[in-house]
Amino acid sequence: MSSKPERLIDEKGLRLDGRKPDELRPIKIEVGVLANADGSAYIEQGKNKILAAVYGPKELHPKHLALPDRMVLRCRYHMAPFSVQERKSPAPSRREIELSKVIREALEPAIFLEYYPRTATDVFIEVLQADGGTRCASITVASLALADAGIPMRDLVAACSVGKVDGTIVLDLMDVEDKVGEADLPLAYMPNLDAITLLQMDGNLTPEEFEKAVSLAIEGCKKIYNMQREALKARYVSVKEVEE
Amino acid sequence: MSSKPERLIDEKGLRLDGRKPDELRPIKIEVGVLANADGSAYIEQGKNKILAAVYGPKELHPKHLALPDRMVLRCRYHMAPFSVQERKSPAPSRREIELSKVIREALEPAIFLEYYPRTATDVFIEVLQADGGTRCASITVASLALADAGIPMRDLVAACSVGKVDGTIVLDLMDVEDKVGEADLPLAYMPNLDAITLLQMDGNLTPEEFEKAVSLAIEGCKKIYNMQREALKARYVSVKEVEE
Amino acid sequence: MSSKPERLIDEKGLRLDGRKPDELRPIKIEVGVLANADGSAYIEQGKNKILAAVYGPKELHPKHLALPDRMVLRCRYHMAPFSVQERKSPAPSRREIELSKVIREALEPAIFLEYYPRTATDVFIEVLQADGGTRCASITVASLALADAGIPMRDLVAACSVGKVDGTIVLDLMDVEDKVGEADLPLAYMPNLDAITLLQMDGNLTPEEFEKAVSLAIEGCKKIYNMQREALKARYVSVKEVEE
Amino acid sequence: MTSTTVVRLKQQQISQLISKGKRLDGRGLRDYREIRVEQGIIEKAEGSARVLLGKTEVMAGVKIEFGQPFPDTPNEGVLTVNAELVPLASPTFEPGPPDENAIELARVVDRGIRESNAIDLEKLCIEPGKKVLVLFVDIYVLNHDGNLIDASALAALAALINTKVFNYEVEGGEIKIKPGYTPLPINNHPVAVTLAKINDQLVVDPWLEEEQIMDARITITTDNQGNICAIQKGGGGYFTPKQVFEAIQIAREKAVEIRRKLGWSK
Amino acid sequence: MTSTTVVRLKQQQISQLISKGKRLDGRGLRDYREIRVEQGIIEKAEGSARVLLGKTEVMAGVKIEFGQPFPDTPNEGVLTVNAELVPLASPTFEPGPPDENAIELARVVDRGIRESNAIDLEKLCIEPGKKVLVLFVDIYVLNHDGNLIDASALAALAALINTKVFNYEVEGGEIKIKPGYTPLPINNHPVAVTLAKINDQLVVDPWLEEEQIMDARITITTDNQGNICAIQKGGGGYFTPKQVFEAIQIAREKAVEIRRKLGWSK
Amino acid sequence: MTSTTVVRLKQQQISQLISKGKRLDGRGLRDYREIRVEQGIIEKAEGSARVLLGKTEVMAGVKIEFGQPFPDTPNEGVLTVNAELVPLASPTFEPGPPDENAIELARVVDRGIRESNAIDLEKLCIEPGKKVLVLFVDIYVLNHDGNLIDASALAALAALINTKVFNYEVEGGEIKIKPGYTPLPINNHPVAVTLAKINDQLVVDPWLEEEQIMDARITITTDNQGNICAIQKGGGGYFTPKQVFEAIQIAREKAVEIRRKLGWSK
Repeated sequence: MSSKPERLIDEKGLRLDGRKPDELRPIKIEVGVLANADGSAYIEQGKNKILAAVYGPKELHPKHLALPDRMVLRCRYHMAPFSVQERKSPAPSRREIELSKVIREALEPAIFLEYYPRTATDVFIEVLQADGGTRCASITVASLALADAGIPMRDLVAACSVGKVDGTIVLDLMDVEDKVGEADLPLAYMPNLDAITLLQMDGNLTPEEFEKAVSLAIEGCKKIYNMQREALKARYVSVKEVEE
Repeated sequence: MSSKPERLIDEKGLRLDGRKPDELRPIKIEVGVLANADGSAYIEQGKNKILAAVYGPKELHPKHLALPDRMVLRCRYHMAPFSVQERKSPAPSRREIELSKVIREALEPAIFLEYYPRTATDVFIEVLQADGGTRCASITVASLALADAGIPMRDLVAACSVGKVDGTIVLDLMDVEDKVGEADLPLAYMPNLDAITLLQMDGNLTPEEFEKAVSLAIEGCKKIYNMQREALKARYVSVKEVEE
Repeated sequence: MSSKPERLIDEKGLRLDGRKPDELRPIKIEVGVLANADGSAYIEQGKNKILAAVYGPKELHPKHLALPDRMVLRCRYHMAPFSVQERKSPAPSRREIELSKVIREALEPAIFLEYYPRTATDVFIEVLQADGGTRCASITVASLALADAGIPMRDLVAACSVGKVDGTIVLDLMDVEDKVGEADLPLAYMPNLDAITLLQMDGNLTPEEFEKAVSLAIEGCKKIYNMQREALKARYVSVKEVEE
Repeated sequence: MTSTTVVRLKQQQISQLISKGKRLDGRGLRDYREIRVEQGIIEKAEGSARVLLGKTEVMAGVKIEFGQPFPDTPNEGVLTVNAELVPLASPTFEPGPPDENAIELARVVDRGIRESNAIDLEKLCIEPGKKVLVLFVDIYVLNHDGNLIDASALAALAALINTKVFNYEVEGGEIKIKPGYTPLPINNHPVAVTLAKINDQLVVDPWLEEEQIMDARITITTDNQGNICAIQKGGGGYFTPKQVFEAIQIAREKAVEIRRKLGWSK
Repeated sequence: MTSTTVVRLKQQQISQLISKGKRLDGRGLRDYREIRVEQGIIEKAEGSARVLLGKTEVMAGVKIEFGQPFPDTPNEGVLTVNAELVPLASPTFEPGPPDENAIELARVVDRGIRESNAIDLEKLCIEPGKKVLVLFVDIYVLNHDGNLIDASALAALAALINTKVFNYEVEGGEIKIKPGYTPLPINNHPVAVTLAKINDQLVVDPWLEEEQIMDARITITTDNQGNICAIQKGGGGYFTPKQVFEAIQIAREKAVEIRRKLGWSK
Repeated sequence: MTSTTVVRLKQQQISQLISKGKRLDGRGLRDYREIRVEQGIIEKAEGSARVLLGKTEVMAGVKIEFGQPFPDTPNEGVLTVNAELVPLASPTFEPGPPDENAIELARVVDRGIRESNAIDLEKLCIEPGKKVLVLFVDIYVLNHDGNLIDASALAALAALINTKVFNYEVEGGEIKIKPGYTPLPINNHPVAVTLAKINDQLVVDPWLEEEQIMDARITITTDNQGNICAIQKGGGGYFTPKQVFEAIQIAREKAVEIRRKLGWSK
């Protein structure tokens, strides 16, 4: 019910939604949005709308799955049936299972897992609306939910995708750019440790294009990282205001 | 392979099977029909043919599901593949899962659950032939299987549906009346406690019709209750005869 | 994409692949082929290609499934998706579940299960290519994998099918003979104990034909048994050579 | 099933207050928590809504597809209601296929919509017996603080009211999508009202801690005309006939109140 | 796997009696328990039967639907045999999809019917490669007191004998149901006879406590002509060739006896 | 997660050796284990291959069926990659549906083939939007000694190179199989190269014991032109940008080497 556009970048070098190649979509972040969860956060990035909740650290059942020297991090990335154009069955797809794994592995390097041996922490991510780049936005928002839950962390993880569209390296692909473009490269990054914690790619890039893409993605992550910090600050301020 | 009738009540006020509006279908009840179960019973109500078996009280696995202060009652309502016009897949349907829950909740108020803490009792219901009102007949027969198993009970639970058909409130809907009629209201009742333990409805009733329907259902339950007591008595007599 | 032949036995009494009625297909056996398994073996029988691996004896989880007086033998017969003409779904079919059971029961009489109480041993069989008679070849190869794992055994189990094809009793049915023939009779046998540990049949046999078929199958099993012993010897010699 | 002393004391307090006509959160026995409804929040869905009932939060989305009618209703479109108790909403929810609670929730909401004829399913028929519109109503519980049924029924109806159907025309057996949308016609506004029985009192809109100590609950769905279109008793206790009739009366009044508050009645 | 002393003693007693040619329930080694067959008990099914074999109780129902043939048998109707070991029949049965025992049971019964050509599947073909009748035989075990295979095979056959096929005609590619029914044509009466090996003796129709101590069992299905159409060895023990031949002989005799008793032979 | 002292000591040794540029099995940090490829071993499959990477052993089979295209790519055949970690390959593999590791493995291999355009999917289209060839690539891990991704990618590509497509013609909407086969056209030879980060060093082709102590791994798939077509970072650690760029460089060199060794380049 949608048709592919002929060009993704116009003669002025602007993208379909008017952005420049190195421009992020508008981002709105809120921390501490769910009452029951130990920590939670909400992100809107373009039309993406994603909730993350954290439960933990807590006891692990069955007990033989617990690890003697560290916390087990579990992660479920899940899309609401109404989040995409064609209704998605609520049963986890192969894509959702893979993304749950790589998101978990993108968050793990940020956490002092050894502080809570024999426990588990659950990260639940629900994509309420998807418009490209949901795995990256999920990492960004899940990282804040972990912080909100008081899980001790080395740094926040910020994530952002880059891609090649009409031959140009562009930041923060939206859905149509992801589907029609020549390459997609999601990346997660901890600025304080200069650490890439998620890196995937599919498409076709020369080594030179790849280096340019990674640099642009890291720039994007740094911008998002600042927004994460602002959102956390806003949360603590508002909590303090309530307490006073 | 069946067609809907034009009228469900004829000019004499009689229903398709010749019953008056406030008349039950013929009911046949037998208690203690299965050799292996701790308790069992069989009911025929019109063309409905339903078996119930009770196993318990018994230990619960895994143990962390046990409750420190009461017995866990579990219930499975299941239809045989050959019980209905179109073959039913043996995997539990959403309808069967809901009915298992409401039947369990209709039986629970009758049982002194606190007498057997840390145990479980299973109620297995198999609908061998279905002709409308199976959930009510299931409660009626399961209640007897529980009594037959020696589970201590406050009272027997009798159940019966009422409905609105061609504008008339009628007792004990059969299949075609359920499907074509304007409302269906299954109700379970313990006469000694004046307690409604199951109540569902779908269709359209004015408050006045609703009160009339509930009263008629309770009358039906009282008649069934007497049949339940007769069936139990017959069981004990026959057991005694065997023992002598 | 294949069509049924008109005759399975030609005027010289030879079968489609040139075999005589009482002739086995070429068999190649290798023991100790997988690095991780405690025991393993590989068989080619005609176009059948089957791997078996044994893990155990080992602790059983969950523990309440363990038996106080003997080892639990578990067995999984599984076909690779590419092993047959039409791709097979990797989920276990009803046929694979039944065969896993009868193969397990064909192997159990050979094992001193009482030597390792409270443990379990797993037999995993993967059919890489199937051409008729896979259950028999699976028993033959699994029996060697058990021996390779050092599981104490009364005897090796050899297995072979017989059948009736164009009215003739023939040994070691290949796929087309199995499908078009009049009867199929797989049999497993321990020569030292004169013990039939697997026997199934479908088709149509007179009692006389049945006796003839069983005798022929036992002859076939004895030949295979000798090949099993050769393969085991070759394994021990090669291990010894490596060790020296 | 928490059983520490503190929890017990709090439960006793809730129960004792109710016997005096009061509730721990300050409400009267027949007061709803604050209800907030937002519509149209998921642009990619044909309809959507988010409902806050106190701290209970439920989202509903409507998707429309072409499909086949059921054999016994060849002239009607298909309505499918599904509910997911996703694990971010409560420490007691587990990932996995819908359990008995999720299935009951979806089926109770479904019956309210269906039996009140809120949607004219015949208008969703394209070619009798062959092609119809299929409406998927997906209920998504985001925070569980009690009374999921009422919140879900409100969210589902609000999402349906918000639903726009893409225009199409049938040419020679082929369906062609045309530009523009038409609102889904809504004929009725069923409202589900749940009452819990605690200490032999009926309380409206139980929150989570009340649900944990209630004997039983009853949900009564009534339509614009004040008629009853669906009932569901739940929980391991019972009601007397008198309590049931009282509950019906309260549910009808509360439904009128909610419908008026949300602008769903004249 | 009960292991109390009482059970052990009883098992020893069963085993010792058998070595003396006797059985705990008074039967001889080659006696069946009493067999009772009732047909036509489920009016909504096209065919049905209930079999009591001592205290073992099995029901079978036959449903018929229109469907497609398998690609490799385009001229034949489809026969599907399914078995459910529903949990009311035994404390050892669990709810859930069929386990290996239920699947083996269904497949052994299926092979007996299929290989004896009891049903002429070609007569169930409506349009080769496109449309055929599909026969669902559902076996439902209601009480498990041993020898489920023989009881299930009897129930399945009795239900098939009881089956009426609705009349229909094909007009311009469309199937139209016509009034009336025609009996399903039955060409053969396969009877499954199961023997257990206990203490190196063969006993016919083992009941539950015998099954718990048997080394192995063998089921032999023979047809009206006395030919063998299906065999299944089960259990973790073995048979000598001599025992197998003996079992075949017994099974053939018993099948004749049962067929005569049930009026399935002239 | 073994944790005995012996295992710990061995792990320390592996780690310390790597920091000195050495490996326990004698390889240099950038050496692959011996690679052996056999093709055409499963005659019943349209294509097949077995790959040994040291003691890691993976088989791949290709089956071709007629089917329907995806709605969004009506002019293309369908490529489906599936991986089974069958339990005979490792004591840590369990029977059951593919877990996250098997799914990730299959999807990484799939992306390498797909994004490099190794197969011209448009040539597998028979009738746009209606009928296409469906390629099933089934990866079967037979022994797990580390680096399953690279071994599986090699096995999948080798099986595709080995694949013969049956000839067919379309006559009046019906497909007819004709005698003979045509090789599947292969346009590119993507090679996946996996590096593990251990003790802050990058090592190529990690074996099992190295995988157990690595911080993270990265798989880089490059095509004949030396361009990057797929990347997958795995494991609970991280890479610096510098390490990533270094890994890219190594992966490109190794891919050229492997392609040359296996005769996949001029």
